[in-house]
Amino acid sequence: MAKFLPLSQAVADNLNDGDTVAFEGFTHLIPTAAAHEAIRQGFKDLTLVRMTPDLIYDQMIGMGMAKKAIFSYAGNPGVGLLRRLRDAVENGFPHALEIEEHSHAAMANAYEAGAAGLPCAIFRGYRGAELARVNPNIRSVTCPFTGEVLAAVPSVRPDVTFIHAQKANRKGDVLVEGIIGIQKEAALAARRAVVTVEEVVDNFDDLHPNLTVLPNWSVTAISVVPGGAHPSYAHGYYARDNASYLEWDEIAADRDRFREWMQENVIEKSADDFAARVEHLRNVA
Amino acid sequence: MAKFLPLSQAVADNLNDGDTVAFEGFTHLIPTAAAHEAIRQGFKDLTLVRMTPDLIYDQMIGMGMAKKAIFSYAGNPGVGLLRRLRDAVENGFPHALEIEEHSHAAMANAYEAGAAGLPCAIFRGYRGAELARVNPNIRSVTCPFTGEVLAAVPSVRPDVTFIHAQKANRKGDVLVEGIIGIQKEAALAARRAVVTVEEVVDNFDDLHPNLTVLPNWSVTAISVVPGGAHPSYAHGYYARDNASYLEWDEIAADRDRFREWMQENVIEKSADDFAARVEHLRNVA
Amino acid sequence: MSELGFTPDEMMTIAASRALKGDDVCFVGIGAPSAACNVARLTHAPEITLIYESGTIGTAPDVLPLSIGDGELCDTAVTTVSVPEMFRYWLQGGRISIGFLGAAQLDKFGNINTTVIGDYAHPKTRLPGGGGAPEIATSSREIYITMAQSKRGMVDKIDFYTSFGHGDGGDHRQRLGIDTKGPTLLVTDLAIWKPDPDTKEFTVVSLHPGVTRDVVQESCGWTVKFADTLEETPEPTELELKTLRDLKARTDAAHKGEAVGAKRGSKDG
Amino acid sequence: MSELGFTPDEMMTIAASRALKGDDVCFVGIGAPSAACNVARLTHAPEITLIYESGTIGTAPDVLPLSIGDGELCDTAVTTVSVPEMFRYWLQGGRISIGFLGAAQLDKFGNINTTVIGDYAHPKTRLPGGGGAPEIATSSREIYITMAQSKRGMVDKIDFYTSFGHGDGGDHRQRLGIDTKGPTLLVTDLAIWKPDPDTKEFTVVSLHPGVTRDVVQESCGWTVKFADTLEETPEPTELELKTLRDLKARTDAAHKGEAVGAKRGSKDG
Repeated sequence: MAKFLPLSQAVADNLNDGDTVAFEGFTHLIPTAAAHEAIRQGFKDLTLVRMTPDLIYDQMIGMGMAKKAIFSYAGNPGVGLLRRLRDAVENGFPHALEIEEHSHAAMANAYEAGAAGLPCAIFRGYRGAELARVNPNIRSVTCPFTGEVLAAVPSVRPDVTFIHAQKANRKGDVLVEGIIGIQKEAALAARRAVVTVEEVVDNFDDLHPNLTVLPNWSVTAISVVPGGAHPSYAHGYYARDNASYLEWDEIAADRDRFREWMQENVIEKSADDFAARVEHLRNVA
Repeated sequence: MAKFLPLSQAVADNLNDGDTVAFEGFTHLIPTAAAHEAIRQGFKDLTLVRMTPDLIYDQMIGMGMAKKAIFSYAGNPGVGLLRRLRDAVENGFPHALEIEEHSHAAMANAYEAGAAGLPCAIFRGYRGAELARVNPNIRSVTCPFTGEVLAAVPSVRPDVTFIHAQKANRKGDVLVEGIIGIQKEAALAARRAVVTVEEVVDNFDDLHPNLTVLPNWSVTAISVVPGGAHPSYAHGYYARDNASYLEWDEIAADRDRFREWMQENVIEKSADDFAARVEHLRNVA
Repeated sequence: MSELGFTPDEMMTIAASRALKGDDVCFVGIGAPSAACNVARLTHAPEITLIYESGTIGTAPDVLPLSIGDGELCDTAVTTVSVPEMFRYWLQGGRISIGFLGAAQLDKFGNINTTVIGDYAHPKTRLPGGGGAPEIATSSREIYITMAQSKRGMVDKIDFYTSFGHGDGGDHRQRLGIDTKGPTLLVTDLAIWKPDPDTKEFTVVSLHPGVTRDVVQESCGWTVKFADTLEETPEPTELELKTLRDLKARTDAAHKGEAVGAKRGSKDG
Repeated sequence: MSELGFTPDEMMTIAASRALKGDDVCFVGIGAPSAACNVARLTHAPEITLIYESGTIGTAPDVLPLSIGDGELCDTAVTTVSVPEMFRYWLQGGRISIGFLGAAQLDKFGNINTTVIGDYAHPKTRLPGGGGAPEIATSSREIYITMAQSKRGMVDKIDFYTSFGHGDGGDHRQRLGIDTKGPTLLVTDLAIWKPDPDTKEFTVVSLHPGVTRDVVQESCGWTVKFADTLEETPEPTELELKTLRDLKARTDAAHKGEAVGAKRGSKDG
């Protein structure tokens, strides 16, 4: 049953050193505030799972928190590469990073299988693709009816998933809308699901019946963090801060500049600082 | 690309003797008008697929149109048995009916796999259940990561699927809402998808972005048939005619009474007669 | 009924409802289970989550649905999902605490038949089949069963294993790799039964008011085991009875054809 | 540019846009493919269906998205689905007529590398990886590729097979059981290429205005094959150029931080 908690407590209660953790968001609704709180609390040896690790995993990897990354596209979306992740993979800085790399189709199916309580997912994939050679977690299954050989990957079952959503109601049910990405699957695939939301409303009585709602008993903790997805966006609340993504490319290019930026913008800040960062992005049409 | 057609033409163009066909609807939005049109056109040797064959398959089987039924629950929902289907299975009347029987989980997964273009579905099912003994299409697959033995069933790929939906826009995009059941999967799993709708609206501009919409290029034909789901219901339009379900139990109990009822209410009627049948069920709250 | 003030059927529904708790997530079969689950929700367990296989999660119907997909279920649900999602994420995903089933035929180990009477290929009576039950029976953390007793229904050997209970008893579930508890409760119109901890055979632990051991045995097809200390099921309270009867009255009225309006949807598209 | 009135990059985008038809269902990669697809939509193919892997189906953005999941894509889409549904029902389901990809490294058989430069385990440069491309490349009915030419990008041997094109050429796809056509078109900033019917090697079939064979060869890492009859790509029309430039101008303005408001959603809950 969802508990409403301050973000610092929600993170402290649900994340542990050595956990397999997903901070999910497919471009939209990226749980930046939760990731920054995890950085402030200094967790170690994390296995970071995400289809599209972007700035927040670049930051966590750069801060030396990650033992391993499981992903399908490690880029700064629309901008370029992730320079802290590159530094870890290419130069072992700040330390070596184990990687398990998949395609989007594989990761999406793996989360889906995790939410569905299955040990693996099967799909038509990786045909002719070299990832199947370098990733031992890409195997195959033969269809017992047609003999077709399909790709198989293990399901993703994180210890904890963090997502950002538009809103919760007072009972703790959570609404995700717009580009819903992989959020529902990531939350349901995990042992514990922590959600940051833009706001809490009285009830969901007027919501359309088929929207993506996580019932309160499928959520572990909820923290109210307006702006908590910045520089990503929250459909209906504020727009994507594209300038910040462009700026990150320069910040992450230099080890010292990265540390300084993290000190100033993450370590010395709190979840309360996010609201101000999205003020100029709220002029909704 | 969806063509708007009179129902008689949509059925004639898309259904053939010997086809594997799904008239889907999970209690809600059952495509009764399309099924009745198929009965009037007198198709033969059909393989009827549906999770919950109810009145319309009882009618088609009773009229001798079906060679085989693939299903997971052959009942009159909330009322009892399907007496024409029973007569076919128990007594071979009007002729013998081959059956391929599954559980709901299996059928739901099989449609999902069909929509996903896969040859089979895997799931954790049929453990200790005797259907696995009598249905040769229930097999197994071993997870290549954990060694767990999972159930496997062939995907469902009908030649044509008929569904009923609330509305289309002028471009031919289709909206399904409320209890969405297996409609999207059934439509996408089929080579051809025919949709009857309550009404056509100018556009879907004000629809929530995450609703169940079939784009016009995923639909073959659309026919406007107000009331076309009766005695099932259309969320937002009219309520379920529970009395008709109760009445059906008596009609179908007797071979002669069944034929008379079909003559009077199906053979001598048309799609235009459905609107009047739901008039008394439209007093929406 | 006249002397007791309630019917055996009412006692059954109310006794079954008492087994449910507010934090249960209950996958509801139609018929008797649906009534019991909603009485629980309307009395001692208002926070209970009721799920019907049509995809309605956290539903709170004002009248009992005739089918598992009546509009009332969607109108009052926290959310309504597709049927594949229902069976994959919510049932197979391990989120159901109680699967609540009825049965056409039941044996003493909680195995259920709703498929055929007679031989499968040439049945004497073709029943509707399993629907969601085969996987509800193995994916729910535990299973409650409710049915009115009869020698036709409670049999020594069922004709078809639609849904697996405890199989031949003992550790049969574990031997098949099934890690859920299976049937842990049977509520009939005469008694409350629980499986023996070792053999898993259903054992009468409580007799409903006015019911004797002989009455239970007379309407059961196997030799009934009784617990050493046999309790008497508390009578329905006034609130329980009123709740159940009001629910049934509203339901009867609705099913006679009064339209229950669809409350939510896109009227703007 | 000055003498021609358009840049090679503009010619590339416009030439690529011309290959798309109104009844295409196009899975759009970010960058150059996104611009080409939207120019097609805004000029000769208004009915084209554009799909981005974020789940947006039938989208019609007013500005080009910076990422594959910008809010603009959802705001203007016919519907927005989850990412698993996107890859299962829409891509793997065989509904995509054209998968439109870019490439960091490309070989003459249309195999693409976006994973690493150098050895996979110890890369010289770690690139973002495949994302949706490995399955776009094999599940789409055909593949169009667009990229600016360079010897670094168009190489004799790619370092990693992120996405399979025609492999070693000939019937390599069929031998792997892949029944889709694979790369059928490559549009660069200098030329239009199509695979040889037999060998599947990309062959220049049309030179952009002012481009010579030598220029094409100088910026390509393999020995270029030219078709016997070589066409000249028609210059961009005034409408095409204006459409592309207006789109880029709107995009630049938007990406500098002007908020594009979210137009639809539940504000009432």
